[in-house]
Amino acid sequence: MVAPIYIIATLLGVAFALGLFGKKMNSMAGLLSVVALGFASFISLEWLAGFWLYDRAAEYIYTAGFKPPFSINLLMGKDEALFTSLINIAGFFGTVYLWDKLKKIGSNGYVTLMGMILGLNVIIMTRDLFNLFVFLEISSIATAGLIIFSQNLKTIAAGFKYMLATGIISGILLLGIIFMYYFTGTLNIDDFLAVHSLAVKGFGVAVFFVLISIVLELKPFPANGWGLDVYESADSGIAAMISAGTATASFFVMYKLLPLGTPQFHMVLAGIGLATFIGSNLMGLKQTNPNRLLGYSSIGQVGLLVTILGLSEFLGERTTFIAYSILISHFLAKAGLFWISGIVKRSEIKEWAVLRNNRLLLILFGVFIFTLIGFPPFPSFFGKWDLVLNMASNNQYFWIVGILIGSLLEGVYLFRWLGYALKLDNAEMPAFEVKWNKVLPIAVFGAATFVVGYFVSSIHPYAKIINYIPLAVALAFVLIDFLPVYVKNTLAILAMAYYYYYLYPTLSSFGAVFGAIFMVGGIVTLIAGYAFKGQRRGFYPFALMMFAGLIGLIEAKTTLGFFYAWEVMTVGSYFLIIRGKKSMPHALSYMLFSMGGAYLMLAGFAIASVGQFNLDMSTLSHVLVHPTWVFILLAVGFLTKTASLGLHIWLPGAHAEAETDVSPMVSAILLKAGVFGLVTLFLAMGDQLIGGDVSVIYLLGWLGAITAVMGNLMAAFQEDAKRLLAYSSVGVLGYILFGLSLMSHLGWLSAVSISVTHFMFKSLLFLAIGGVVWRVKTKEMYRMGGLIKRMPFSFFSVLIGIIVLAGLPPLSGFSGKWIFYNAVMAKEWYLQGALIFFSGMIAFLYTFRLIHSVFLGQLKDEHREVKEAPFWILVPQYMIIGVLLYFSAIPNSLLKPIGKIISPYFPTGGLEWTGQHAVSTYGYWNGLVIFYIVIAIFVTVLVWLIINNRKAQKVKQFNIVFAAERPFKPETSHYAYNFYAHYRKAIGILVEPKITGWWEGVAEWAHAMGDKFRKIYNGNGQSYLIHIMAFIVIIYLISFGGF
Amino acid sequence: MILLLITIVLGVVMLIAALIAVYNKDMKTAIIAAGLTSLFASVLYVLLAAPDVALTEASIGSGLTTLIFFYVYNKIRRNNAQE
Amino acid sequence: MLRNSLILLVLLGFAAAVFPLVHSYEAKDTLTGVAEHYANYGKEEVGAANLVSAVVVTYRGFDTLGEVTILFLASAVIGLFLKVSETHTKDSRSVFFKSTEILVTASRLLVPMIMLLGAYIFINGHLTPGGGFQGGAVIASAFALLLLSRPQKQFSHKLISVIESISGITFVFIGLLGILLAGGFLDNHIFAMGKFGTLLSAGAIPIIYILIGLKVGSELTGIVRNLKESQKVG
Amino acid sequence: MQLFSIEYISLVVGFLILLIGIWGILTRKNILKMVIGFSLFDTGTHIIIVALGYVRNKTAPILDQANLQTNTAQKIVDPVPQALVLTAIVIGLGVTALMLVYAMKLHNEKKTLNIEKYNDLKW
Repeated sequence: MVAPIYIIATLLGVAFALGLFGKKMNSMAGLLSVVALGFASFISLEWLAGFWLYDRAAEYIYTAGFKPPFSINLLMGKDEALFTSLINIAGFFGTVYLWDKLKKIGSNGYVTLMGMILGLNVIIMTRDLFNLFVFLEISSIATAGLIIFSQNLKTIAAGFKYMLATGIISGILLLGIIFMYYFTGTLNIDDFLAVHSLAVKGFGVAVFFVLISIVLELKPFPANGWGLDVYESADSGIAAMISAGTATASFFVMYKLLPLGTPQFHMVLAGIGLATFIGSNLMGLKQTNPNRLLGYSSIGQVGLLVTILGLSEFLGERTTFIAYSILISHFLAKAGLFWISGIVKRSEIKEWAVLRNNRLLLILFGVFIFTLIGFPPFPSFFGKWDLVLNMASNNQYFWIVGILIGSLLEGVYLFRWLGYALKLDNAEMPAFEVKWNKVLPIAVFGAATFVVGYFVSSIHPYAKIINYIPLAVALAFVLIDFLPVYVKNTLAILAMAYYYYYLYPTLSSFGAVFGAIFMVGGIVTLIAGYAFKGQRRGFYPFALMMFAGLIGLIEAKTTLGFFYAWEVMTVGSYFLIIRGKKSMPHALSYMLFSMGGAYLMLAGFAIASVGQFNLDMSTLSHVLVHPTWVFILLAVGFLTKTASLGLHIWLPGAHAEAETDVSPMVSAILLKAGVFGLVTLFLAMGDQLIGGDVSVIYLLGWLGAITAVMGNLMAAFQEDAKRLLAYSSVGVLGYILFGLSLMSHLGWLSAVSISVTHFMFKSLLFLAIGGVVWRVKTKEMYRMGGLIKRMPFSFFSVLIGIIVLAGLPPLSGFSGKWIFYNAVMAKEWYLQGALIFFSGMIAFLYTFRLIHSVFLGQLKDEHREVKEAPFWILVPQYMIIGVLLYFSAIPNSLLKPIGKIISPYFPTGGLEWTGQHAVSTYGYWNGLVIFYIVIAIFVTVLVWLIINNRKAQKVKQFNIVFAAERPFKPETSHYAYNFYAHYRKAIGILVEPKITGWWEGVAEWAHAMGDKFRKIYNGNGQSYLIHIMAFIVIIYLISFGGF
Repeated sequence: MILLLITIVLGVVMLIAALIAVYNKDMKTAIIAAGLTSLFASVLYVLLAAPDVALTEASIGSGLTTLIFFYVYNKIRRNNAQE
Repeated sequence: MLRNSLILLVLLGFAAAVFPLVHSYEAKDTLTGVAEHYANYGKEEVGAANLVSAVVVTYRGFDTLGEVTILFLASAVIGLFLKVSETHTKDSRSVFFKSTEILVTASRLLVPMIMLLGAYIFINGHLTPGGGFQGGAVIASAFALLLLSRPQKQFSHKLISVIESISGITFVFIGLLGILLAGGFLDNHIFAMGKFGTLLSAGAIPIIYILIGLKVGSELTGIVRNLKESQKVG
Repeated sequence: MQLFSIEYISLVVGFLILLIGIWGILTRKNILKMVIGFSLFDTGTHIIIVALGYVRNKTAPILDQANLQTNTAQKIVDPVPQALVLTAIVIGLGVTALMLVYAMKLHNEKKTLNIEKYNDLKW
């Protein structure tokens, strides 16, 4: 072990020696600096390893040969080792990144940089308060120097503001320190911690000044305008160092001095942190400059960390785990993002589309964004989980709400930015220059997010039992992304099949049903992937990630495992959805609704865990506190995924704009994750009563019924075929919710069987319509027509699909509906039943329109030569049709096993089976007989039509004979346009986008608020100083309750 | 007692000098007033039995700082004149 | 005006906030805490007659190292600003008053004496008031005087940085010697303690103070020189 | 507490100068004036520190007389605040010098010393 004092001696010695280097020796100076920083990193990492692996004891470093408090001492403990490692690594890679710039600047530049790293190292290790002050000054002077590495009006002004602010702050710090000395006769932090508090008010005030200065160093809202200016103007490499280095070290100082504060002060601190977290993310909403945006995010994240410190009384021994996992995520991600920004060199986030020119950087960009928000497998995910769980166990719901709102706001701008980078047009942008010394640090930090994430999960008592193999397989596909589609597709199918084979014996109950939907369904939809040519980069990792998440839901033994899988699935599906050409806004709203839903689930799981001995899923069945809330939170969380009315606005766009084979994945398979969640929830918790008399499930039943009607109505009024299907999914998921809400054997039987058939018919329809769209290059139905002649196979698919969808006999959709009405009758929910019945009628409307507008009528001129849909898109369709027909002819092959699964939970009121003859309380039904009868009728009618069809008269499509004016747009006179105009007149008011409007209003309001708040940052350095002083006075008043 | 009187006088003079430094329109006067505040402070330090501090304040606080102020001020003035 | 009243309000608030500090002040009769230890044992432990020096150089020597670093960094950062003016622009005008014959003559006479004074101050830092910082500042003021009187005069930048660097490195090195030969980083017992109250006493303190004096002097001179040379910086 | 003692008066004067300094920083538009405010702020702080270390009727902490060398704690003022002030003064010089250079460079950019004019970065 190298003594930690050598970190200081090396950095300082080299800094002093650099003065000897002339201008011609800049490379030498640079090399020496890098070596020194590398050595410093080595020392601190060696200590860190010593603490982790060999359980070393912390070591004090005494200076001047005297024991403290008589001389200054430093401490190298576990925490210090970690933080100095972070700082030195940031310094090392930061220097590598800034290599060219530093070389141009010369030895003064190296000196400044080493000075900053040195200062940060000492403020982490020192145990002497005045020494802390001195080295804080060192780092702030050095920072002021770093800011002006690029010299222009902006950097100089920002640097000056920074100097003004830190000048005031350190003055006040000094004042506090000297009075602390006066009252205690010591400057040693350990002595202060032993004294803790004195009866004299002056001592309390002195401590307050010390602590508030450290808080101010952390840039609390609103006294942080100076910090933002620095982030915006400084060179990105420098901003990375400030964000990763200075913020990290200042955080540690706060952590170190935390015990000095009274419990009241800790609460104030938590409040400051939360205000900063929410305020800063709110103001970030309107920001378009990437570096300033990162500044807002950085300040916000530090605010979150401050909140965690303030709440340490509640978090207890988990404080360290939570704070560190979030801090390290922030450290890695923020440095990485700033570094990327330095390569991209664009001052508008919209111009970041240029990032697509470099795949590696694009991937890293995504990794950092997800790390920052706290998605698995990154460390902050586990930190946030523990944070919310521990706060819930202390009944601190206010903080949970605040933290989750802040995170959501951060998600808004970060994902918008990611969306811009992924989707906006970058055709006319010149490429940017990429140098290896700039990419290397970013890549290392990107890899580190995974390593640290794995490490963090391995030391978490519950995270370590999660099965990470599916996710690892998905990530492995990143490495083979260069292979052609057919290879990757085959591998993906094999992987899924193998995993299903491996998992199959362990599946039982509903897990088996949904496992089949997820995995068999996944394999079937993947087959369509063979239709794609080339490499189809970035598809397979995310498709498999989504399936990994879905599998994880079924495998989950603990609530953490479930939530983890849920988030993995969200990430995967987000990237699948955003692949669509016009998907950017829809993917964003999908992500935001998913995040919102996930946070509700998180809160729900957290409250459910209160007082439990473990996190097993089974704990949901005996929730000890606020069970109604847990139920509502989880249910609403799941409903965002099933797109219930009110939470559905993300779905149509996301599903409709997705690629041909992605639409069935997200619409037919992904939505079932929400259903699976609801099934799990309903089984575990049963019904809950609000205020003792209103049943939540009863309300959900209404919601399901209304969703079914509205979803179908909206589907009926779509012009876009895929949108129509998407809305239809909303409707069907409404049925399912309604069925589950019946809480009876038949209700569940219908809900689960519709889940299965919905997977089949919706995949079928989306694939078929997707195949058509693939060929005709439009999704507007009135632009199609008559395609039956060109695409008979697709026509047949759609025909089968809509028959099942509309619940017509003979196919299995009918059996579902039949059971449905039986269940409604048994439950005596007549009104809701009527709504469901009504929605069934509307389903006829849109299914008819779908087949009529697309396949019947006259063929468009431009479609005369159109070919049948690609072979590989037809294959899965006909596989599904085969299964559908089998289920229809032999319905008990589907219903009987499902009934068996349901029986343990709802033993009474099931169907009685004799062969294919099912008997319920209200009647009987024989699938096979119906199948034959209907087919007979159908054939009869068909023959009759063929014979009589010759008399039919053809009408031109654009026939305007009956109109008095020349149409403004040709489609207005097309019969297939606004097909149900008369219905729209009658009930169109119901489908006006009020809900969409409401959500848009919320978004606009938040943006306007953010815009209003950020006006306090008027750019005047003096105003910022006034903010600082006012902040001190106000926090003083809050802390002491008066002067 | 005499020390007390000197202290009071020094204090008053320092406060006046400080106010002049903040309020006087002429920058040169302001700089000199700030330097004087510092200089009187070093006298005060002698009274407070702190000769080391007095020496430092006199040489650095009032001496060098004022000098640098003037350097910069003149640079700026000349810069203005050139426009 | 509204702005100023608001500021006044804030300032009054701040004054009210610091009031408890003044209010809790009580005159002391005797030393307590670490100061008591320094007073009673400083003589044996460190051997410097000037207890302030003992505290500055030994007990809190690490702070002093930091302090030196601050000046070093300030000088480097100022250098960063001025790096553009690599080509030295000649400016014959004095900084704020005309360089007269008297001044030139006086400076010839005074500068060596001031420098000697500075050296005296830092060499005797462990015995009498003053030390490396004060001495360094005095030396720097001598150079400033030179600059005032003879603006055309060039100092060797190289020399200044070499002195600065060598003294800095030696300081760190002596600190490290403390680990090897004595109780810890910056321990002054690496040299003989000598007789209390004489020039060659207090172990490494005189050496360190000389180094500090040289370093501070060269740093401050560097700052002044840099300022002077930054005539036209774009 | 004795109101009329040199240490108490110094303490109060220190605080007043500190407040004047802050007032200057917060109200003067001229950047140089703001820096002057900072140097007053520093001076005030230094006076406070030294005043806090003072012990009435005791001598400076320099043991150049034999009688000081025994039972010293009863005879001298506190050396620690003095040592701290030394450090603080030097730091103050560094910071002030740097601020002044910043001011100079700012003036170079816009030919004005009005802090309000340097608001290109905001929101």
